[in-house]
Amino acid sequence: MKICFNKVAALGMVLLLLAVPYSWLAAQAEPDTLIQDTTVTITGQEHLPRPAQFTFVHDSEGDAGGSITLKWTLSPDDGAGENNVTSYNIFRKASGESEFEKIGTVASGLTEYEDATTTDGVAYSYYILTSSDSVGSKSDISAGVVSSAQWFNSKDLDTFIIGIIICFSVIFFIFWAQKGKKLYLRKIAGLEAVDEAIGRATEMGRPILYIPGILDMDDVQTVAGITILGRVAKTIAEYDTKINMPVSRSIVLTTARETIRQAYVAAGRPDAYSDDMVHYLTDEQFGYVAAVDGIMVREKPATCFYIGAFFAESLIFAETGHSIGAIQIAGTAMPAQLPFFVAACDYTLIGEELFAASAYLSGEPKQLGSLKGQDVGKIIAMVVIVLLCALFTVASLTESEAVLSLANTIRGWFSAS
Amino acid sequence: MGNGHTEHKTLVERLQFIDRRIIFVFIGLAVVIPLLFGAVLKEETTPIVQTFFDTIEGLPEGSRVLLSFDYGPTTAPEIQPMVDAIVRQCAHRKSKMYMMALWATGDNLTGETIEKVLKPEFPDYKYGTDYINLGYQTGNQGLIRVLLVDFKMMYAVDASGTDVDSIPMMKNIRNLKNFDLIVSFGGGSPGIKEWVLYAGDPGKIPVGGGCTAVSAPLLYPYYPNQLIGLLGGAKGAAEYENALINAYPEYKGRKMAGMKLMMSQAVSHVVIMFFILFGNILYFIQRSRDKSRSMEAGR
Amino acid sequence: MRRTVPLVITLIVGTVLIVAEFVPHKPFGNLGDKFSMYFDIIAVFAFILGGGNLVRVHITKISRKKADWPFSAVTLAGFALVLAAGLFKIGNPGGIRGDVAVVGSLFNDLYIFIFTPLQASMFALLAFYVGSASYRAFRAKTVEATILLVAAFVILLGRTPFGLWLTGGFTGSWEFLQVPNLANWIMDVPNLAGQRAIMIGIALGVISMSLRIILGVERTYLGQDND
Amino acid sequence: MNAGKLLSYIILAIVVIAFVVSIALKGFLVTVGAFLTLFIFSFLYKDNPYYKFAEHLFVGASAAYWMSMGFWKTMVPNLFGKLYPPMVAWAVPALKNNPAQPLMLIPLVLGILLLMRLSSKAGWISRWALAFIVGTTAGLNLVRYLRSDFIQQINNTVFSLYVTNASGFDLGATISNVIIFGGVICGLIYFFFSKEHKGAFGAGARTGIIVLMITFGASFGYTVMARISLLVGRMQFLFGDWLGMIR
Repeated sequence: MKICFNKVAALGMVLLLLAVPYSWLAAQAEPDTLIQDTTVTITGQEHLPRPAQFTFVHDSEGDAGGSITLKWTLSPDDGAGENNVTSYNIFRKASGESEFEKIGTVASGLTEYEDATTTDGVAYSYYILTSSDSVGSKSDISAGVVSSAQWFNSKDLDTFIIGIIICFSVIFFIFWAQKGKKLYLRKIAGLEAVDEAIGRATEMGRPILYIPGILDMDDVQTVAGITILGRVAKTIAEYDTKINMPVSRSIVLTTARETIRQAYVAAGRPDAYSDDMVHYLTDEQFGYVAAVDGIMVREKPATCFYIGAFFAESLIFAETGHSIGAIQIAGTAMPAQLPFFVAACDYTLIGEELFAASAYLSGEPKQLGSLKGQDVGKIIAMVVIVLLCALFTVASLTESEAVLSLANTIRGWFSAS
Repeated sequence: MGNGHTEHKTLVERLQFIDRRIIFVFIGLAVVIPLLFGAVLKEETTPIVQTFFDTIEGLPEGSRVLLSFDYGPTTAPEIQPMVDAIVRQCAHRKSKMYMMALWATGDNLTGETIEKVLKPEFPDYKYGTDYINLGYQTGNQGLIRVLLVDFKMMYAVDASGTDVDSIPMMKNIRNLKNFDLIVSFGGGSPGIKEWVLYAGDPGKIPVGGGCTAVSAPLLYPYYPNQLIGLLGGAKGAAEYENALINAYPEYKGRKMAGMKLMMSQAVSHVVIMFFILFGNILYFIQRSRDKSRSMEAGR
Repeated sequence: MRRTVPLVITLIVGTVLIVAEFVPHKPFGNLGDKFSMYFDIIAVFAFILGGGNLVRVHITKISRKKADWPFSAVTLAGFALVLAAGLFKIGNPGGIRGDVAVVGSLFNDLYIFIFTPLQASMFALLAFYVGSASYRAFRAKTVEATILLVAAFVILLGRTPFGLWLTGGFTGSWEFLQVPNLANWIMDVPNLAGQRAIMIGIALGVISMSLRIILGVERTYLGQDND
Repeated sequence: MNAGKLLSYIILAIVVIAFVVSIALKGFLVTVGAFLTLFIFSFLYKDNPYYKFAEHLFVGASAAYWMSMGFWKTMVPNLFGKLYPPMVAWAVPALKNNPAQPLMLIPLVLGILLLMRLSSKAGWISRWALAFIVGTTAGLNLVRYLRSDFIQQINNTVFSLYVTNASGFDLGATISNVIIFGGVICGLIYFFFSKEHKGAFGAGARTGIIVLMITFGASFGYTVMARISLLVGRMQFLFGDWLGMIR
């Protein structure tokens, strides 16, 4: 059943993901819209700025519909002379209506407007009134354009392809490891120390404090903290140690209780579990910090885990924990807080190690396999960086335009829209 | 050898694991004593601050300056000195100040600035003709985008609910392009970065900023192309105050907030550095002793 | 039922959200934002569990006269007072129709009176802890610790007038050796490189863990049993 | 023991008297702020009843604060106001004319499923809600981190390792670029899980640790400044606004 589910799940995901490029290809068949030629209409008499002209009136790319993008060339009088342009006013008419209506104003110097108030399926035509104070001149009227939603955000094709490659390498190695292939994994000091830290608390007869960060379950770091809790709680159940877990989010409260209960069941001691192991304090960051500090100095836990998303409180916890002589194991992916944990805790899971920790602690081949998949991602990153830096270096050494444009093209694939 | 040596050694050991409350006392004193004595630390003005100062200095009388209060009480100790200094300078230059806030918490601080700086020091400055408090509006960067096109769409009334059309200095304000300078005070998001991206760049309006020391490195890349200048943390504030004193002799000898903050910070830094050095010296003394002892034992 | 249904829910929700990031068309467009909003709503439901737990813990402490039980009464009193002012809008000038945190309401006053000083003071404790942590952690015990120490020290020195005073003699093409310049260089170059490596690693970690969860390989939060 | 008890009563008496005097002289707002600040700072010496008081007050009051905010700012406008607007029109008239959105039944049902946790028999159903939450987090973050942390950071690290400026070869900028390039590569090598850190690869990993340590040391040193200014702010409040010792 277990293996079966993974396989079915992977297959289902692949099919769903394949549907995306298919629908993108289908969407490519949409025809372009041409701009209609009309004569220039002029209102007012004196000091008229010359009009701006549309270069592009088209359904906005890769969106959910309801939007048309307009681009134009600046009026030659923009930024100069007594006919200086003060603003561009956009007028719109839906097919079937008789009057043009002003829908927006853009400051001078700008050449783009997104009309995000269209109804899909209705054709709209536009003109720009280039204004200089009270007078203005109209541009050509554009042909009717219809907005629509796209099935694929073509601006994101690069992200999609890179994502597919990394996801497939992770999935591949999950199944590869499941077949029993031998896998080397380097040691992570913080994880090697988990058993020892729990054992120490058991010997001293003191509780273990587990802090899953201060964010809710919608942050991945909290999820990582909870998955690690599952592994740690199993050892705690086996050693029959006390765990105290104050949380600052109600959903984390529920999830943590479920996780610890299941760990106790898995360890064969369901009767030893109690809901009191996890308790809620407050959502307020510093209120939570104040209360956890109080718990630390009063209960004197032998071991403290800080695993999840942390902000300024990282150092307050770590210093208070040190003052009571606790072994401290921290893990976070908050770059700004890592220095404090590294400096003040005994062991720290740095960034990526946090997300790998649960897989490490599980010891299950398929979990460990995914870590090898992650390494493929690192190889991709390194190869791309080395290759592109080499290309740019060659380009600047030889001053070759061709190499530079090649490098810029490849670099363009690695840009998040 | 003998007794004296062992006692001395335990002292080194003990000092290495000194009660941290002693360190707390030193840090507390390092902060408080300069404050009580009103000690100030003058900072030489660096170019990134000086160009900012010169820009305001070069504005003609009656120029319109938009001040956006994008911070809250927790960062006020760092940011408020900059606000005070810039408000003073604008008042000297007889610029018209338009105050607003992207942060809800900035609203209270705007009122405080008016009450504590503008009213007592510049009694001639009149609300409605020389300065206005427009208050806080929701929308974050979306608000900036709208203001760039139509200012009064979002600010139809000022902070106290008065129709802006009845306020003289709002008469010719149509959009952000009517301002000669935008200054954002803030460290977080939305803040200086959003003003640059959604107002300064598209509208080609000069933008200057004052931010916390922590967020300054993230904003340096925008200078000098997108930001006319940047004040980072207490140091930036103190540098600006120095420029102000150089240009306006009436401030000479006055102890300004940023300079006081800078003094407390500098003393605390020195205290912390002293403790780091002290700890390492003790560590090396002990290690060399341990080494010589183990060599003796080996013989 | 108990175990497979949750796995299927995770699989479907996770995959659909990945797809939705690339498909602007209905019904996928903005699905991520919608689900985030759903999450916020569920989180408010969960307050019943969290608040209930908080109240129960402290009532138990009081009724069993456990250590520090009088302080539990303080918690309950604070909780009841703010809940009355917030949830039922007691002391709100606009009554039940007024904005919950409007200026002049009891709720907002409590915020300003109690929260602002408590928040700012807890935050300010950091100044002390930064000092004690530097004293303890910055020892040249190993090569790594020495590097940590030197980098921190240069940055600290660069932020005081001493830095310039000590190294102001370096001028001309040696100007980069002035401590403030050195400090800026460390922030802009090696610090940046380290941050980027960490961020790229984090992204891969998140991708891999998310996949393990979506595929049901990682299921600790649902339990490892087979009921 | 008795002497200790006596001392604590004396301290309590001093605190109470000082509090009353301060209210009379300085008003309520400043006094409460000053005493709560002192109570929190007293934790630096050791745990004590005054800190416990401030801590317990903070927990209870702030928990209720966020609950009230959650109810009025999220639950009412985003759930009830969209599910069936007339239901909340008596409290928030502005929502009255909103169109009803039946899809909002999804969070309602999930919220109720989560509350099933309160029942010992049907508690397992709450896992469905948890599964939804965890699935959402996993799905959303996978692409977001891919985009902003993976792809964008690679993009930022791509540049020429030979930099020129107006006056020719720029040694300083070239060295900086080479260090960023090498630092990122070695940092990534350090994070490798499935290859032993030996030989050339091990040298890379060790360089990676050095880069990370410089990063951590620098960030630590840099943050000290901001943390000190928070304390300066509090001290200005205590000695200036409250005691009036700073002019």
